[in-house]
Amino acid sequence: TADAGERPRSTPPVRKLARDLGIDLTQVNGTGEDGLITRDDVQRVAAAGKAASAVTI
Amino acid sequence: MTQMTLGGAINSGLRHALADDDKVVLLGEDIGKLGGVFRVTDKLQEEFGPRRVMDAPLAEAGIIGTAVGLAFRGYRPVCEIQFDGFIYPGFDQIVAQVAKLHYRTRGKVKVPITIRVPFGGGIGAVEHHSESPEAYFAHTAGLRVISCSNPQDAHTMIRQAIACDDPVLFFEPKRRYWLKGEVSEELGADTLPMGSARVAREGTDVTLAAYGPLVPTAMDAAAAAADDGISIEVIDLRSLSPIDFSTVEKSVRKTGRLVVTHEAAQSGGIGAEVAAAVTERCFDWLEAAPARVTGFDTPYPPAALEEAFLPDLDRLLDAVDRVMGRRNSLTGWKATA
Amino acid sequence: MTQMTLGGAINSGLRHALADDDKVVLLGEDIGKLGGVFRVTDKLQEEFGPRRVMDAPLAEAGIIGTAVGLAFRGYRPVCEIQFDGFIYPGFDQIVAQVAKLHYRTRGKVKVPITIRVPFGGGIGAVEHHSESPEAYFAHTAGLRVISCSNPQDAHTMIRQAIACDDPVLFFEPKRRYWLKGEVSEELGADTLPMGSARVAREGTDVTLAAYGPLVPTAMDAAAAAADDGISIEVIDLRSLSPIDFSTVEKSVRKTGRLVVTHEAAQSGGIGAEVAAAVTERCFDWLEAAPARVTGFDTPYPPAALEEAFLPDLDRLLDAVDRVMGRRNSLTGWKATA
Amino acid sequence: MAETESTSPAPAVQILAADGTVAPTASAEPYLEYLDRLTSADHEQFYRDMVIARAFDTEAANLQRQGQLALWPPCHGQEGAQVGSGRAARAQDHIFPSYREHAVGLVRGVDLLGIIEVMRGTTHFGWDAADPSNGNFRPYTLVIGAQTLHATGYAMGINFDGATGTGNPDTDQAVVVYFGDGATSQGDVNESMVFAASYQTPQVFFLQNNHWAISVPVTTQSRTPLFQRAAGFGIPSVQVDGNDVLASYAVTAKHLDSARAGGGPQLIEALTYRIGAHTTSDDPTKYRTQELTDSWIARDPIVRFQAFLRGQGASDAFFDGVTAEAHDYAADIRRRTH
Amino acid sequence: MAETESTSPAPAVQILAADGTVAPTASAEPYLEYLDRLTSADHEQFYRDMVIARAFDTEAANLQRQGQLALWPPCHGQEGAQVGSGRAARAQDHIFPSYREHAVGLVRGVDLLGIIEVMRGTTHFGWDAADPSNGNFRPYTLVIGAQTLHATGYAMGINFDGATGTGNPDTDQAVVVYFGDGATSQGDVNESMVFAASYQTPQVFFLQNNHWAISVPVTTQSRTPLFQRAAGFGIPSVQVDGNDVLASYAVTAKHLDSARAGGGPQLIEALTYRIGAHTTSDDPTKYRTQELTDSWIARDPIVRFQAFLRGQGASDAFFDGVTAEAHDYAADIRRRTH
Ligand SMILES: Cc1ncc(C[n+]2csc(CCOP(=O)(O)OP(=O)(O)O)c2C)c(N)n1
Ligand SMILES: Cc1ncc(C[n+]2csc(CCOP(=O)(O)OP(=O)(O)O)c2C)c(N)n1
Ligand SMILES: [Mg+2]
Ligand SMILES: [Mg+2]
Ligand SMILES: [Mg+2]
Repeated sequence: TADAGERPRSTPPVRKLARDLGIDLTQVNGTGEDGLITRDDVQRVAAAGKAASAVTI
Repeated sequence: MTQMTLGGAINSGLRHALADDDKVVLLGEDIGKLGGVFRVTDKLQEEFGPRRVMDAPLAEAGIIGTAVGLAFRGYRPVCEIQFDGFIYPGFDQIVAQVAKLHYRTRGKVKVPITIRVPFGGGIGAVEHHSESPEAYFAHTAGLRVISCSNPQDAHTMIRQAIACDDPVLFFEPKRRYWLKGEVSEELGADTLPMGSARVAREGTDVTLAAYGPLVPTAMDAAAAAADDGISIEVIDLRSLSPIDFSTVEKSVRKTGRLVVTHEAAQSGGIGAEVAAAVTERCFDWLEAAPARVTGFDTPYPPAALEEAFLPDLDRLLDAVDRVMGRRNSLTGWKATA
Repeated sequence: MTQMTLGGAINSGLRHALADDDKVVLLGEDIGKLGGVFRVTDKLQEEFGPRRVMDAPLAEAGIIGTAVGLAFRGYRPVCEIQFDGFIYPGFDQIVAQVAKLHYRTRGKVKVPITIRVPFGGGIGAVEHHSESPEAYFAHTAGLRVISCSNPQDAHTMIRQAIACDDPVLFFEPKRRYWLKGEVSEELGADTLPMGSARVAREGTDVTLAAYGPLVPTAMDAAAAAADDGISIEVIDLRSLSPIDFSTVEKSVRKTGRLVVTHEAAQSGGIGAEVAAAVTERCFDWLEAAPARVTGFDTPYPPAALEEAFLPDLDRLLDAVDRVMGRRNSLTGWKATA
Repeated sequence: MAETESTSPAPAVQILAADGTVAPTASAEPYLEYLDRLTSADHEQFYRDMVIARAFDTEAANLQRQGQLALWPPCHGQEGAQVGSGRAARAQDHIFPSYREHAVGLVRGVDLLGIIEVMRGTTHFGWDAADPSNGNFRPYTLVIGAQTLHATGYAMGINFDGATGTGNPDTDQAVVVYFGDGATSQGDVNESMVFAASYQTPQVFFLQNNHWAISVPVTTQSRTPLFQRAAGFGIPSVQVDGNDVLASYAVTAKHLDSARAGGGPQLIEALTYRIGAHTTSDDPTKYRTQELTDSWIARDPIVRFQAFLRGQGASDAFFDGVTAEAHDYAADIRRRTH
Repeated sequence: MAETESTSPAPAVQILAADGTVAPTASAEPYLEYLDRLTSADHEQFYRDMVIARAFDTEAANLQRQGQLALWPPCHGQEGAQVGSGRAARAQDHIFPSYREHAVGLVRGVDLLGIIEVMRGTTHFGWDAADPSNGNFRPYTLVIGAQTLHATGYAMGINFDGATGTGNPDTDQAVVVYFGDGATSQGDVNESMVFAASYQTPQVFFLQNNHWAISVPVTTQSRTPLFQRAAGFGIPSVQVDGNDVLASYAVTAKHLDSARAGGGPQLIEALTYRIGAHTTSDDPTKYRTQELTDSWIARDPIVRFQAFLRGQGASDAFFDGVTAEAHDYAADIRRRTH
């Protein structure tokens, strides 16, 4: 998603959200403009993760 | 309450200061009989005499330097620098003496000097008469730097500046000298203290920080944006050193977006400090990078070009669009690179 | 390649400039027989004569103002300001004349003046001898402002400054005058052009931007952080106006974190501009708000306190911890408020 | 004893009495030879210069009133000082004006539309001193006194180039710098005298004492005749009646030659008067009486020189011709301003 | 004629010949009455002051060499100028020093440890001029010339307060401001003369011409005797032998009284010499010869005054006592520095 050597792109509040949810942004696909990771993208991964862990347990 | 122009409100503030404290003296070029080139000291020499309101020899270092000596003697000098562009010959006395004396003497020596500076562009003037040198002084530790945007503040703030024991640079928005408003000469408990910013208009989407001449422009931008469904909170910084960051921070934590504007060049201007400090304080709340709308990084242009140089409604609204992530007809700018 | 001190490398750069172009003249206080209070002009008067290397009368406005006239006449004056704190009497000539002439004359008049300023603290000096006034000039449109951090750059950059048709403020890190390094006097195709920053050390976690005296400190911090598993990319800005933001931007897009440092007061310093501009350019890549490690917002303290005032290894590493979101023993700071 | 006392100065150098008759003061004696060199064509040229400058100045003030210019600083009343000194400078000399030297610009060959353009805010520049047609007349400087240091630096450069002091007055270069009575208080002006004396620059400081710095009388700047300021810097100086174009010419010519011959810097104080407002933004009624202004109007440099020329036999046709020429000059400025 | 010429000045005011005999110059005549008022106790005090100042200065330089101080600017050689002028100031006068006026600080009652503290970098301050025990001696100013404007502003304030010119020399206040030969080139110093003359301040400009601004000789600052600078500003001035403590005293006392009596600002140039380096960071061998320094060592103000006192019958016991006292003063400084 990101240029070689560049960080995943997002905004500070979304980064905070990801931090709070324990999500690594390098594992998130951005659907915003030019691949920007949005709040929804993080929440989608979080929900999927929850679902996944629910299954594992 | 009396209807006054901004310049008249300063005149009346100076009159109060002269009347209230006989240690207050005014000195500057042409401030006596002429009443200043903008008439801000009109009639004050007539009223208080040439000892209280002095036409100094033509030398800015001399004006500031002798004010230092007068302050040592217990006076509260109020210096007028005739135009922004003529403060530089006095720069050494301001930066190396006025600013440092309180610190140098571990608080023993106070220098309650007020330096009045008509500043900014927009009046079609010739070179050196439209500058915005405030950032030089805001970067200088030991000075207070303030700027007013309306008659009431002009009146209140000049009196607060003169009453203050710290040295104060008082930047007067010269193109707003003729702006009219109601002024109360009673400074009461509800008067904003020196150093505080003022929320000039409440809003929820974008914080727009301005000071001095651009506050009315910012208010116009807020009104225009409201028509477009964007709610702008306008903050009149009032104090540029120190900056009342708690007021700005509170606003940005609400809006998530900041635009800051001034006439001075962008690089190293007040906007840089506001953007950097707000980013430090509000990082996790920011939806977009703070945007700056400023003069360009060139000397102030000839008057014929000043409209293109000065931040105006269009440029403010463009920045609002940018921090809102909206394209617009002016720049077609995209929210992310 | 020759082993030189930083001061010696400037001396040799000046010698080259004097030898290469007989329009180059040096003027300043005590730069002749004495060779300058830091001996940076040592032996140059002996070699080139008192007409090329002039002991000026004791007046900074006079030195800069006559340099303007010499530039009009086709000379390339190199002025020495004896100490940072004594540049202010010349401020008007620099800001209102030197900086504006090229613009004022629509490019017809060039003022290829170089103003050398030993700057910064750390040498235990008395008041006015440890200042960092670079931000005043970086905010002034029309000037180039550069600062060197090592002997090779010192040599290269003073020659580039003198060869440049724009006015240049050349800030020399006085406490590094005795720093030694290999210097090549051949300026070739691989020499970094004036205005460019330099990646002094590559890294991936944090970008640390410094200039002048604090570049060695930044390099030490990077070495210390590496032991701690943090990879710091150190950027030596070299040019403070204009700033080579593309180099900084490239780094921050990689690291997502920025620390910027200087000795000057924080408010309105170079760090504010770097933080604000990088936030504008790299917002979506930033993991944390850019952090500033600077002198405090007070006048420069008495020498006995300067260690507490100056950014050092501990304060740089603390800021690195902060942008990395790590608590540490120094401030116990939390990444998010 | 070592104490210095301000002795009352000798009267200013004057050639023409107020009524235009030739009546040199004793102090004028050393300068008379420079007058002998003038032809009647020169005299007529001086007159033409002053009248055209006056017409230009009046036209510019009109243009300002009509909103074409932000502001106009008139030179009305100072034409004698300016034309005399400007004509005294030689082609190879370099002139550093302040912002009121319209008549000097005229005699140096500058298209005065450049001044109009500066004052109407379309440019900060005006004209290019490097263009030979501009008579080495540098652009205006608005920061009071700043140009005096530039002038001194330039004159240092002349010395370094060996372009003066060779003994040939027709090629040896010198500098004239103009500044006002108010400017004498600025640090820069005093520092320029220090540097000029130290480097023995080929330079004339031409101080137009027009008695006002905006609203502040010269007595606030100095209680002592200003030309005396120079002596303490080691600079020979002289006071001249600035409303006497011949005196201004002769004194400037002699001191310029002295400067170019290696005599170092010189200072001339020309006593004159700002008949008009400081600029069109100013209101002189606030700070000075009409009587005072009238007393100086009575000493008008053009009227005086006209009387002199009449005494020399100049014809009505000549005066009418000059009037017409001046009218055309002004009309041309007006036309090109719109 | 109106031209000013730098006539060669009358010799500096001197009371004591180099060998300590009383031999007033003609120029000293107006000042002699001030000497008549001095008692032999006063004379002994002058001597004590100079010797203690010298011992203090020497001790401070030692402390610097031992790493206790960042830097030391010695006053060695200038004690005559400083003690004479410092003792001439009255209790109610206000003193604005530069950074080398250690002997003036001493006679005004300042604990000189304050100077040590400034130079060792523990404070920018040193002492509080508002504390009466400090004799209205203001803290040092390191930016060359800046204090001259402060002094003038302060003196303006004295005028505004009506605290001078009442006719009572025992209460009427005046200001003394110290500055160097190098400082005379700074704009600020010249502007301070403009303001002082304009406001007719009760003020003495005390210029110590110690012949050097670090490595630059006074001739680079001025080719004319510096005291002559004042006249052009409308300020009476005088040149005095600064190594003659009696001359320095009498001249300062008289001009201070003249200033306090409404005579306006006055300027005194004291000819003296910086025997030591500019500061301990300086290396004078780079720019001046030992012969020149030796010629001034031969004019040492202390030696000369010692000879005078011997001529007046002072005893060995007196001199030994002063030496011991000076030694104790220095030892006390050393003890308190550690
Ligand atoms: C440094 C500076 N300070 C103030 C001003 C504003 N100002 C413009 S003209 C003027 C008076 C100048 O008086 P003088 O030097 O006598 O020149 P004149 O206008 O009489 O020709 C002043 C105060 C300025 N241009 N520059
Ligand atoms: C504005 C300024 N410029 C430069 C300096 C550096 N400096 C310190 S002392 C000095 C020479 C001063 O000479 P002078 O005024 O004769 O005093 P002296 O040291 O001889 O007592 C210089 C250039 C300074 N302190 N301030
Ligand atoms: Mg004038
Ligand atoms: Mg100055
Ligand atoms: Mg000296």
